[in-house]
Amino acid sequence: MKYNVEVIVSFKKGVLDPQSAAVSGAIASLGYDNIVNLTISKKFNFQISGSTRDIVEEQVDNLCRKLLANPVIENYHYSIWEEK
Amino acid sequence: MKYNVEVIVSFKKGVLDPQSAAVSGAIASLGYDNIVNLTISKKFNFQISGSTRDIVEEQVDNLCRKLLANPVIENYHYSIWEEK
Amino acid sequence: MKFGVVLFPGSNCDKDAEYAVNFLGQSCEMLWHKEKNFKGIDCIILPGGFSYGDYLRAGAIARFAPIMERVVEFAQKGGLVMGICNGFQILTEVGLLPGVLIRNKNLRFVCDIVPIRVENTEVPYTYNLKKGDILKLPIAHGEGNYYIDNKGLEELKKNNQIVFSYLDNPNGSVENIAGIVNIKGNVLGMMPHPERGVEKVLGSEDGMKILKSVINWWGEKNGKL
Amino acid sequence: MANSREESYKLAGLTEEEYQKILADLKREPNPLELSMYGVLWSEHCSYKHTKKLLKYFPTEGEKVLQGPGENAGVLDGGDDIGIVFKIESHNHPSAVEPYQGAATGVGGIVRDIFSMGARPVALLNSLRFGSLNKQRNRYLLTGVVKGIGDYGNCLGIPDVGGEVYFHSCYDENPLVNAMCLGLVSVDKIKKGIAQGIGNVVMLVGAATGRDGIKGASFASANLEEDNENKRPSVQVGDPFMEKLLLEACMELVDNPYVVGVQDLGAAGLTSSACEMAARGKSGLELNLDKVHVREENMSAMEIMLSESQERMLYVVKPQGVEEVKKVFAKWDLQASEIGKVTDSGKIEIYYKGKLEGSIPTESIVDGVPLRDPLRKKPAYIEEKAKDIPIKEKVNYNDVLKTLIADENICSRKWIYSQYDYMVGNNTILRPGDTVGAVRIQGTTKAIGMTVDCNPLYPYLEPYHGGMMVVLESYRNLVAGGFKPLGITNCLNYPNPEDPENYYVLEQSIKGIAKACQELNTPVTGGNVSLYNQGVNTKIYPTPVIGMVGLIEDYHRCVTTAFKGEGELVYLVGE
Ligand SMILES: Nc1ncnc2c1ncn2[C@@H]1O[C@H](COP(=O)(O)OP(=O)(O)O)[C@@H](O)[C@H]1O
Repeated sequence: MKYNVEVIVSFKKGVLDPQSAAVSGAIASLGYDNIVNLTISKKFNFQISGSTRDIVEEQVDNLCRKLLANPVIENYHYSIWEEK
Repeated sequence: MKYNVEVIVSFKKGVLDPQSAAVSGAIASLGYDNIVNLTISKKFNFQISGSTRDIVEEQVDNLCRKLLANPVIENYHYSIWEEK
Repeated sequence: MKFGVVLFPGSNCDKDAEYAVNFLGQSCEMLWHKEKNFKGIDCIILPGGFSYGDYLRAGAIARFAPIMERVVEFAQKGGLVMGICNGFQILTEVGLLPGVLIRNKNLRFVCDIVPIRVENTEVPYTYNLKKGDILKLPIAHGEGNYYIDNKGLEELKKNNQIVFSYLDNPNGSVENIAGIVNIKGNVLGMMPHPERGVEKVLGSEDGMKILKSVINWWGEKNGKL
Repeated sequence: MANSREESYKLAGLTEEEYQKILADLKREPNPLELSMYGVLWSEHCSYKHTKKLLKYFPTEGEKVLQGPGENAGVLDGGDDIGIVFKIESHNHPSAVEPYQGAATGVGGIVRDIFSMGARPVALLNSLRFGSLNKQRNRYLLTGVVKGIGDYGNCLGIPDVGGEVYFHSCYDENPLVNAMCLGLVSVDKIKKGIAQGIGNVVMLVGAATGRDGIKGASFASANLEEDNENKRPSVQVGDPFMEKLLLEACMELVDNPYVVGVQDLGAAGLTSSACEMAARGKSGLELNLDKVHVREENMSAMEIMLSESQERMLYVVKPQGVEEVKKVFAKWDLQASEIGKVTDSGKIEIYYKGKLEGSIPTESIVDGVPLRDPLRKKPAYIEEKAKDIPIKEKVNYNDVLKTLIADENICSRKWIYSQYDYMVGNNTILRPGDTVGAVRIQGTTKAIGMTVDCNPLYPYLEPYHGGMMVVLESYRNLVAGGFKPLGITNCLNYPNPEDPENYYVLEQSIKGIAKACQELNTPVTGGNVSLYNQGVNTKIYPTPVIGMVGLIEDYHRCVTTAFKGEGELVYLVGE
């Protein structure tokens, strides 16, 4: 079975992300004073094959914890859907 | 009116994305030989206030072109929804 | 004393580390990242550079190199492990040191020679130094902004794990942290480059004090002075 | 029919005269692949058709010259069997479109030129020009370019030991990004970009080939406004990590006895490197494009031949060495494909999917372009501006000083060079901020001093003497640091040469540079020409950037700029 996966990795609340801070500053200096609460996350898309959804889900979760996110500062969540 | 905005910025088709290539290599070397077609994009979330949706949309589009995406090598798309 | 310098794809201070070790009259072996084992090494150096291009997060991919399993084992048994710059990033990613190194606060790479203060002299790496000593050391990094949450910071302080701090914070690090050790004190991670500070003509010789400390500590412990 | 033929050679960037020459050389009509290959190799960038004659003014020989112009980089004799390999190159147009990637891939290109010669790169320099910083766009360009140069060079671990930057409105539309690299090699291990020995194997190594930067041929005049995804030439993206692996692998092959020739793939990709290597060896090549490792599906022969994907090299290897060479690249996780062999046909023959897709005489495509000899006219402004500028008598010198040191062209450059790793390698003796940059040669007491300079006002106001003065500035800088100057590389950044006034200035300043090099005994070992730096409203000042290299026998005797102590005397020397 083939599945599509999307993983979003974002900074935990309370961790100051220098990039978001810099982009917010740049937005303000462009004159947009009506924009607030900017966050930047990483989005991963890939395809995975496996015999059942559960097996695939476990692998994806593992991959997130081990590689795609650093649990000290980042959260992740994912969605998995079957390829049509 | 307050709106939530989500912007996704990704490499254009055909443009070399060394980061995705390196991460794909790492995934393979971790033993996941069932994962293919990995892409990595940036996701921005923010809130914007404005009197109408059209005005807001124009500002968002502008911001994407000027700051969030590099139109020479990146595509962007966004969704805007009203804050409840 | 014998040092081992791990060579990852993308390492670029491996030769500098070897040069510094040889300069101080010690022997050095280069360890290829694909090796699964090494023998007879007294201190491992994870050198600076851009292992795997620093893609994803600095150090995130290198921690899975085959040799890292043995490095972790070696460290857990009390072996000396020094992570310099990219090496520090790898040590946090692999979990031998707490916290993480993120992008510099101003998002710019910074290269300079900066003063750091010695905060802890209980570890091999500062064996010859006094608390409060000021060392001038080269820095060169884009992701040297040390982050740890408050609870973690309390732990670091309680266990006296902060070894070096910047006088003039160049990157936004929590508490001006420039270098830390693990609880046992055998694993050091630091952003400044002691291996570049071994000769006056290069702009600094204070790095020598750190490397000599390790050598002296080891010599004394093994009765080889 | 005639009409569409004219259209197609124009699309390839060729003139009627050039097209006639191609017909004569081929004795038939070129097919679209051949035409576009001619188009890129006969472009100004690759063929030097406007400057080849002028470059002959340069002195290129001397007792210290081991390799003059014509190879991937020049080589000077550093004594004790040490070859000093160095070259400068421009990446102006790409940086104007995409400052970060443009500058980054510029660094990548010049570094490959150095290690293709078998030399380990030990220093980088850069020369930059932007419009004034009071314009937002120029700040954006500066920020992107500096970050691009820094990220690429830092990742490679090559110290950036110096450079220069000027701001002037003449660069508003055409910023300049010139990068110089210097490397060291044992003299007996110098590699050349040559393909010879019938039956030897042609190998393409490094990054996979994609549709990057395919500009030549039909894409050149496709309407960029048109939002046609597939037709747009895509900007080249650099991968410094890949380059680092490539560098280390190539260094491991320096001693390999089976390697016959090496060249990097730069502008015009496989077309130029294959053709140039064959021309140097007076050989033919048979290329099989099915063997090229590609990044994208369904690439055409033309796309493969013209792709400017970065981080690739072309090797010519004796058959018995192929496995060994592959092993070294595999160790560094790099692909190496056997894509062809050396023949005695005197032609570049291209096969794809079982068909002969193109066959071009090597000599014709590399050296056959009809050279241009444009009109010259002395610009009127020169006489006008040569008049004395009155100096105001009553000024407050404190104010003048403050104005001067706050000026964008005089203030500290630390914001730039602190983003470059200038200490990696443990050899940097003089770093940015000093008169010149210098790296020592490990294992000796020697150091190499290097500098890039060009105050464009001089050649603008008085092309001949101005050209001389640019060389003299480099010379003075090196001497001030304690170095004996040995030779130069240069990057000639000029506006459109088809304008007689521009061509006059180009020729005169080249003559001035040549004269100075002659008198100072600093021959020219190579360089790069970037013309057409001209926009709708502005054209750049003549900007011949000089990269000069010198040697000191004992690096402990280098002189730094700083005042050393109180009470020391200060002298002003000269007229
Ligand atoms: N683009 C650059 N990259 C690296 N170093 C630079 C750059 N621009 C200037 N520098 C360094 O800053 C110092 C001052 O530059 P500049 O004002 O051009 O010097 P000078 O006029 O004394 O030759 C020099 O040491 C030079 O190497």
